[in-house]
Amino acid sequence: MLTLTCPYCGVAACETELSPGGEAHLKRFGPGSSDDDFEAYLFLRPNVKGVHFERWRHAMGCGKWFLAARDTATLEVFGTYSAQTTEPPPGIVEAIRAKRPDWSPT
Amino acid sequence: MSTRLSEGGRLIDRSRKIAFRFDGKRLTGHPGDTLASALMANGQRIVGRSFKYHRPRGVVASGAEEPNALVNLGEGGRHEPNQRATTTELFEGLAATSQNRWPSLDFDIGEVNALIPRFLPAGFYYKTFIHPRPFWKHVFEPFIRHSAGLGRAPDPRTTDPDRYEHFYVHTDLVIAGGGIAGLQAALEAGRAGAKVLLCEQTAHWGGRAPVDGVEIDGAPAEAWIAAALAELEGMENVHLRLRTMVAGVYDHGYVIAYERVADHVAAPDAPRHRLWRIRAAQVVSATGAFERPLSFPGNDKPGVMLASAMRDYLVNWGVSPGDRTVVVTNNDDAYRTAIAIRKAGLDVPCIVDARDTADGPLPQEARALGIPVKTGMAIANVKGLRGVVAVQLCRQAGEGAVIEDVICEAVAMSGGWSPVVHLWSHCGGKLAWDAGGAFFRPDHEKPPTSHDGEGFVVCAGAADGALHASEVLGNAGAATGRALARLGLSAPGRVATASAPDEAALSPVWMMPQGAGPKKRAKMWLDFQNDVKVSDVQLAAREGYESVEHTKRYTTLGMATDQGKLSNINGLAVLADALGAPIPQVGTTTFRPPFTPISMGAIAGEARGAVFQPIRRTPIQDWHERNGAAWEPVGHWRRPYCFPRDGETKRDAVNREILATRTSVGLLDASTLGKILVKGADAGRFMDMLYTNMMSTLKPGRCRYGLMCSENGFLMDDGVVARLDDETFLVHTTTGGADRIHAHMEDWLQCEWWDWKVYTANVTEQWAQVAVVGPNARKVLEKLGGDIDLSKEALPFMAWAEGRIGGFDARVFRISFSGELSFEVAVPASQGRAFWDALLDAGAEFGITPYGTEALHVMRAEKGFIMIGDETDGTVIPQDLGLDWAISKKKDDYLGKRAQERAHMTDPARWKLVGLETLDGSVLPDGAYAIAEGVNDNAQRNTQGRVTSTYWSPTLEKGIAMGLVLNGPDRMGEVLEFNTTRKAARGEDAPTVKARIVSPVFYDAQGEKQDV
Amino acid sequence: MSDLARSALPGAEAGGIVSVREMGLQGMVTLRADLSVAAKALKKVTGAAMPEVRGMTEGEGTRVAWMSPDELLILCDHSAAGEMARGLTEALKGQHHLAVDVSDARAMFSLTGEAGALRDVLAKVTPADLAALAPGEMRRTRLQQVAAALWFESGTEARVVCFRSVAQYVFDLLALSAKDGGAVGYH
Amino acid sequence: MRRYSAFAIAREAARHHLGWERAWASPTPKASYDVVIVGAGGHGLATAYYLGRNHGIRNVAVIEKGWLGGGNTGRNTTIIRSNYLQDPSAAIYEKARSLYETLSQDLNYNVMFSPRGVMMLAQTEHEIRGYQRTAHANALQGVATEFIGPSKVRELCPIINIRGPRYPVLGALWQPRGGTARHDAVAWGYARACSDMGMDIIQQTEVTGVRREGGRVVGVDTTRGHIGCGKLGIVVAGHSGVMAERAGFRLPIESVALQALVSEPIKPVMDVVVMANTVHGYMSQSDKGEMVIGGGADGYNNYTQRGSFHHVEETVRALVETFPIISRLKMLRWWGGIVDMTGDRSPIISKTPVEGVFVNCGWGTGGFKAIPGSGWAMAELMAKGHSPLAAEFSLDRFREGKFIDESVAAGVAH
Ligand SMILES: Cc1cc2nc3c(=O)[nH]c(=O)nc-3n(C[C@H](O)[C@H](O)[C@H](O)COP(=O)(O)OP(=O)(O)OC[C@H]3O[C@@H](n4cnc5c(N)ncnc54)[C@H](O)[C@@H]3O)c2cc1C
Ligand SMILES: NC(=O)c1ccc[n+]([C@@H]2O[C@H](COP(=O)([O-])OP(=O)(O)OC[C@H]3O[C@@H](n4cnc5c(N)ncnc54)[C@H](O)[C@@H]3O)[C@@H](O)[C@H]2O)c1
Ligand SMILES: Cc1cc2nc3c(=O)[nH]c(=O)nc-3n(C[C@H](O)[C@H](O)[C@H](O)COP(=O)(O)O)c2cc1C
Ligand SMILES: [Zn+2]
Repeated sequence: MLTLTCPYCGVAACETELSPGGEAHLKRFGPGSSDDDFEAYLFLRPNVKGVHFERWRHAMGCGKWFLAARDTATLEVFGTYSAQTTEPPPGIVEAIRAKRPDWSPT
Repeated sequence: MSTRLSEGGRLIDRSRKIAFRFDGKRLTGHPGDTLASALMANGQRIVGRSFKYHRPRGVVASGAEEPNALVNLGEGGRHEPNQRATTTELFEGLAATSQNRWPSLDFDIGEVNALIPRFLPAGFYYKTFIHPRPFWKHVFEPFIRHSAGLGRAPDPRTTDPDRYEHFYVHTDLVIAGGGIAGLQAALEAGRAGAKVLLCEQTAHWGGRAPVDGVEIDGAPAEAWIAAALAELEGMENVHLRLRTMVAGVYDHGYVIAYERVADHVAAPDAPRHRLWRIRAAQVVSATGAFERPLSFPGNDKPGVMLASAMRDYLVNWGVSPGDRTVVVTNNDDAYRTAIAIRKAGLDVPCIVDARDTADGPLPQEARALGIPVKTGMAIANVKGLRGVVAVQLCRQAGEGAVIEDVICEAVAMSGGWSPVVHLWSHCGGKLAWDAGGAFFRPDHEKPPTSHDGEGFVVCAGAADGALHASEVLGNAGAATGRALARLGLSAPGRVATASAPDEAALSPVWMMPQGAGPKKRAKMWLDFQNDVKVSDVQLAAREGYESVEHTKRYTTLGMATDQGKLSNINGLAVLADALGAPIPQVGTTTFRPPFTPISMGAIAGEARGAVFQPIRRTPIQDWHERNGAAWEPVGHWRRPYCFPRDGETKRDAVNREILATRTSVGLLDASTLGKILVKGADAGRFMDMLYTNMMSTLKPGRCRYGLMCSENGFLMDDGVVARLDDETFLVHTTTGGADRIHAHMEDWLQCEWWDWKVYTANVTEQWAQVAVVGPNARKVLEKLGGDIDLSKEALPFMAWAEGRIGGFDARVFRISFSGELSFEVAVPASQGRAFWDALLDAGAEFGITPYGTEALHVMRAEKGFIMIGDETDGTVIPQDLGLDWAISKKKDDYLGKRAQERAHMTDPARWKLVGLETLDGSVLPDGAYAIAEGVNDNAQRNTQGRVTSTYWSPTLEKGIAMGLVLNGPDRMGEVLEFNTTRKAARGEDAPTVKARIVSPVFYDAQGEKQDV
Repeated sequence: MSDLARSALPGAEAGGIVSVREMGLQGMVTLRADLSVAAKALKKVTGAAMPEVRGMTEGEGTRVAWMSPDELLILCDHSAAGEMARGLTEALKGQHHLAVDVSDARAMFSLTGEAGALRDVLAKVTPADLAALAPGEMRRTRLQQVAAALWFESGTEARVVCFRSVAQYVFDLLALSAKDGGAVGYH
Repeated sequence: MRRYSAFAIAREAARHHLGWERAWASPTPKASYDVVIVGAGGHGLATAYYLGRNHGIRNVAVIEKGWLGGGNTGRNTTIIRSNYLQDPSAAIYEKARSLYETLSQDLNYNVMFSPRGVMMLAQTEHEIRGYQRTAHANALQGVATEFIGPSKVRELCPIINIRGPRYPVLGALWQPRGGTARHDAVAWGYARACSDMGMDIIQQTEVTGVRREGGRVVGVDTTRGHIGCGKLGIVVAGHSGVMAERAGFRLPIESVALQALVSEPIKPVMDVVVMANTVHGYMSQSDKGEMVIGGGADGYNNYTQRGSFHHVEETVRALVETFPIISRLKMLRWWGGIVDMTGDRSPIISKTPVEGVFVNCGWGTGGFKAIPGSGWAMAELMAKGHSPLAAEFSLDRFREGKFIDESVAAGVAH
């Protein structure tokens, strides 16, 4: 039963107030893109056992999407941050490195 | 025979009597009794039967670990199987019956099993019942199923009359267990200012200490407990809860506790159970320890009990286990039982101690009381069929040669203690083997971790392996200190000191006598309820089920309702021995919640009856209810399917509603349709991405039908878009689509195009929407008056206008889903019901007829309009439905466009939408397939199409259908054969139905009726 | 059209360890805008200051509640809501925004009772941390199976806002939780 | 291998069961094998079994990081049915179901396949139409199903609240020869038969890497050293993503927790399996008497074998409504498994970008029922390079958009 802090409301929300939205930082491929890129964008996932960047919506709250960095094997949360970004911000990367020195972004 | 002593019993109130029934017998007990103590006090020795062999069983424990004393409790709607007598508080009128026996507890036909257990070793069913094949289903399985289960199932004709609820709590600290360790932890955390919730599963505080004669700060434990409670009750930040069992510890500090609010009351006017859903920063598990049985032949016979339990019955409830009790042990603690029995004036013929020496203070005290202590000895056998009549003694070191018989009615056994580490383990806490105490205890280095990666559970007192009284409080203090430190708090004040006589080390004894042969091992019970014996575990090891998890599943060790609380550790040790591996290497099985079973009622909580699920109601719902609507659930909405009148079938009603609408005027509550505002400078651009159509070109004042696809290309929703002004669109979605589509819009806006200037608002419920449909629709509205010109010229088809209709604030959309002249009128929800009534009034002269969703569906099908969910199923793209006209060729991009370029999506062999008409006018079966020649590689019949919607059309007086057919639009007039299922299920050749491919528009192909 | 207008559950009331009452018609306006630049317009139309995150402010006969980083909810007289929305649209002309009357999309309840019992009843239905909810702060959360917003009007009164279609569910849920015999004695 | 029978039990009983041999060996790994299968779950073991039985390939190792059968095979709710909508699904699940009919005899191990019937309740008009469509499809696919009315539902399962106030039961899709089997026994029976064919089942050994030469697999690294192989089958369910990464490609898979629970055992009251998709719950009663209940899946990636409470809450709530008698039964135990969900919720049995490496995964919430059919198809694919049963389940379908979408027919796929 996760608790994630919504970066917009500052509320430590219970998982039941949130809805999950899959992997974060996907790059959209539209018309004109290659079959490879499009397939990878829609379906192929690293599905890591470890540090994972993912989307959540504060559905029973402010309604905003936000992103979280979380370990899928321990459920440790390294931080939550704005959805309006294409990569994990430095603060989050640092927080992960502090706990997982061997980790490197893929 | 057990009986009530004339004195003693710290928990019972002897001044009052309580009447109860067991197997129909009228018995009495006292307030404070458990059902188990009351049964024992009444001399009821056999209280249940074991699962597999139906062996007679008596009470063995005094708490949650009890495997034998399970009863059917209560009657009628309040009947509850498998209730543990040891944790059931007695109340006036309680009625219980014994389980798993027939015809009676004392004489059970199933017990024949017990004569042939040799033929039923662990896993015997995997090795037999294989031939002949049909026998499994028809002979063997029914036989096994007949003997399955324990308690009687509730009667399906009754319903549970009680109510249940949930309760959410946020706290710094949850403490599980109100023994002296838990109380000490609460005191410390309370004094440190932490917010504390202390839960005790039983109805009283203090745990074992008062029974064991522990002293704290020089006085009897009870005095300290009372003082601690007084102090705790005075603390605002501390909450105390009895009858509340901490059931599970989950990720991120989520804790479930199970409060039995009214189980001790006959017919409560209160929720029966309350499920606490707690967010705790830290959890202190002060859950104590469980005593272990010893594995000697016949250790399951009625009268053989845990030593500590026997002490509990004496001290807490004044119950004697019998006149003569033999104590058998491998440790000093069990001597307390011998001493207590003796002090109660009863006889202890001897203490059988497997150790070679026993000369600590407790053994000395026992000897001083004249109790013979036989060291190095063991029990070779327990005599007696329905209960203990004697034990036979032998050397522990030997193979079981009998040295002497000792007459007795009861045996108190103790194989040492195991900390209750369940709550530590639920969420991944690891265990370490403590060789000295021969138990697993929490490995402080490897706690379960929370959202911050830090440990969030500590164990305190006996649960941490601090078994001896003198260690308990210090340990609890230190554990609480660790938890408080994680909260940034520190504990002021002094930790009390408990004391009790010293105890010498135990000597691990996993089998008694240690050299017992196979015959004896087949009589040493490990799992009492499931009848798993030492020989079964050894068999599993021999056959290669070496992992402890394999052994568990092969033998069912630990899978009974006590979940191995009684003797899992014994089982592991036997397995380790059989494998020649150290115990810690064998490890434990997984600890899973709940700690003890919790009612399904409590888990479901209040959600039953009216509040089982929200029913979403339109402003007009009351009217529908009062006018006999038949319902169709759509999401959480519940829409009228039709309005049958007296004597009408649903089908009659639908036909009547359609004809009335087509010939005069009908009324549909369309309030459930999704309505979403999309506004901003980039709204047009956004709408062009959302829809396959070009929406940015729509003019204010006009409406357009549009299609939405997922990024994966499939059609996900459709509806009419109205342009309110340059910057604003009003999007209509399907009833089920409103929330989903709004979320979809926000997803793209927030996560992909966050620099676009677009705001959305879901205004679905702001409006009541009524479709006024039929040739007389305009007349009805005009009769209401108002300031909107509803003429064809002023408000043409696919236009909308705003103003007043009658006295109502309205928006009118000239859109039609039925093919008739139609006005969809939206008024503020608060005016919805009044508006509906006004329409009924005004329409009375035209025979205005409210219609439901089925008439809506038939009418749209007559017109060849698709329905999301019927023509689409998540695999259909707009191109399949002949909706190419709604797919803009001019746009570079829209959601789903790239996906629709993939090979399979552009395959010319995709099935396409057509109309279908049976040759005989009948209605095609729902979901029928069009059969093609031959079979595929997997020998399945080839197909070339399927029915997507099919109805009786009262307008055309024949069956009409739509379907997706291979090259369908190019095959107009061709006849296809559709399958039916009528006889297929019986393996016979099913008849087929012939239908012709026609245009999907069956009614008013020119669209003249809607455009008037 | 107030004579024709009905709230979701006119007059619905239930008693027990606390009292639950549907509050009748209530004006509400949703405003979406860049809140960092909308304060002036807000003040002008509602008389209220821009609320802090999760906060509520008071104007003349109005209340403004923070809903999300770009959304406010304005509470006002039911009959004033339409005008209020138009006023905001006017005041924010030229600025990206959306103001819309949503009065009828919602229902509002008042719960009154002794402070502890009030919190006990709410704690049966919401996972929100009530202790962390200061008076004048609004929490958007769920009441068992539906979304809702709640705040404390005073120590002994709480307000709950939910969607109109689930008003009956929310009322039934609260009434059941407030039933006699269900006292928890925790808060 | 000594055969199991009632006679063998009687013989052993006379000598206190001291003479039973091991069900499977515990071998030291060889330097290399023709085929290595990663994952000794039902699917991995069945693949090995049919490689030997149908294709004569017996130089096979099955490598398992924990104990065999300890993944989802050991923690599922054991529902077996084949009333799927789409042709490829119906084909493989019906193949599996029909193999289950004789599996106990084939393996000489009683897997207790119990064709007691599976019923999927229709509680909305939409569901009725959906199940009627499935019934029509099944009729042409050779799957015996039938759409039955409420009174038949009640007759088959008297404890259902047919007139549920919220969602009355309007009918059901009934598969009389669907049912359940003893999940552990399926893994154990296959393991015993594989071991008997001379295959090596290597437990407590994790595959940590895949060695390639020139784009072709040559072996695997394990916690017990390198093991060479000619072909490699990856059959690791929830860990498919992790293994794919070790083999150098990605899969359209996400791993999430799925939960289940059992009640305390009661005397038999329910002889069929019931699934109620509108309210999201399903239940059956085991031969031991527990009510076996499946919960929902979490929506976020998770490898902990624990799930979130609210899914269990939702399921139990739905089932108390559907089966009011369970209100006063108690939940005994509750656990989770990590399931592998694909983009279209249908499985993958396929070649991969690495030559010689095959993958079998994506069975998600519903692959127990498929074990024999999946093993059959996977073995054929690995042995011959093509299998009609597996053809449509290849990885290409995600690129081409050729999805096998069953969600139309059933909200959940157990
Ligand atoms: C709660 C629950 C209920 C379910 N209910 C049903 C149901 O009713 N009916 C139904 O048909 N299906 C059901 N399923 C689904 C079904 O259990 C699975 O689809 C099926 O068991 C998958 O089998 P498998 O052999 O592919 O995987 P598993 O049994 O999980 O086996 C995979 C094995 O691979 C091993 N492994 C992983 N990584 C490595 C590595 N690197 N090296 C070596 N070994 C490795 C694992 O330890 C594991 O033993 C349910 C699943 C769950 C979790
Ligand atoms: N001498 C020995 O060998 C020996 C062995 C074991 C215990 N003891 C004695 O036991 C006492 C230990 O004190 P303690 O406080 O650690 O343990 P305790 O057994 O006295 O108290 C534990 C309490 O926790 C409760 N509990 C257990 N699980 C629970 C749950 N999940 N939820 C709610 N309540 C739960 C129990 O009902 C009990 O009241 C001391 O008196 C000690 O001397 C002695
Ligand atoms: C069909 C089925 C029936 C089960 N019956 C029982 C049971 O009667 N008693 C029990 O303790 N566990 C039972 N379990 C649960 C297992 O003990 C165990 O929790 C599950 O297999 C998951 O493994 P784990 O908890 O060791 O991770 C059952 C599991 C399944 C799949
Ligand atoms: Zn938020």
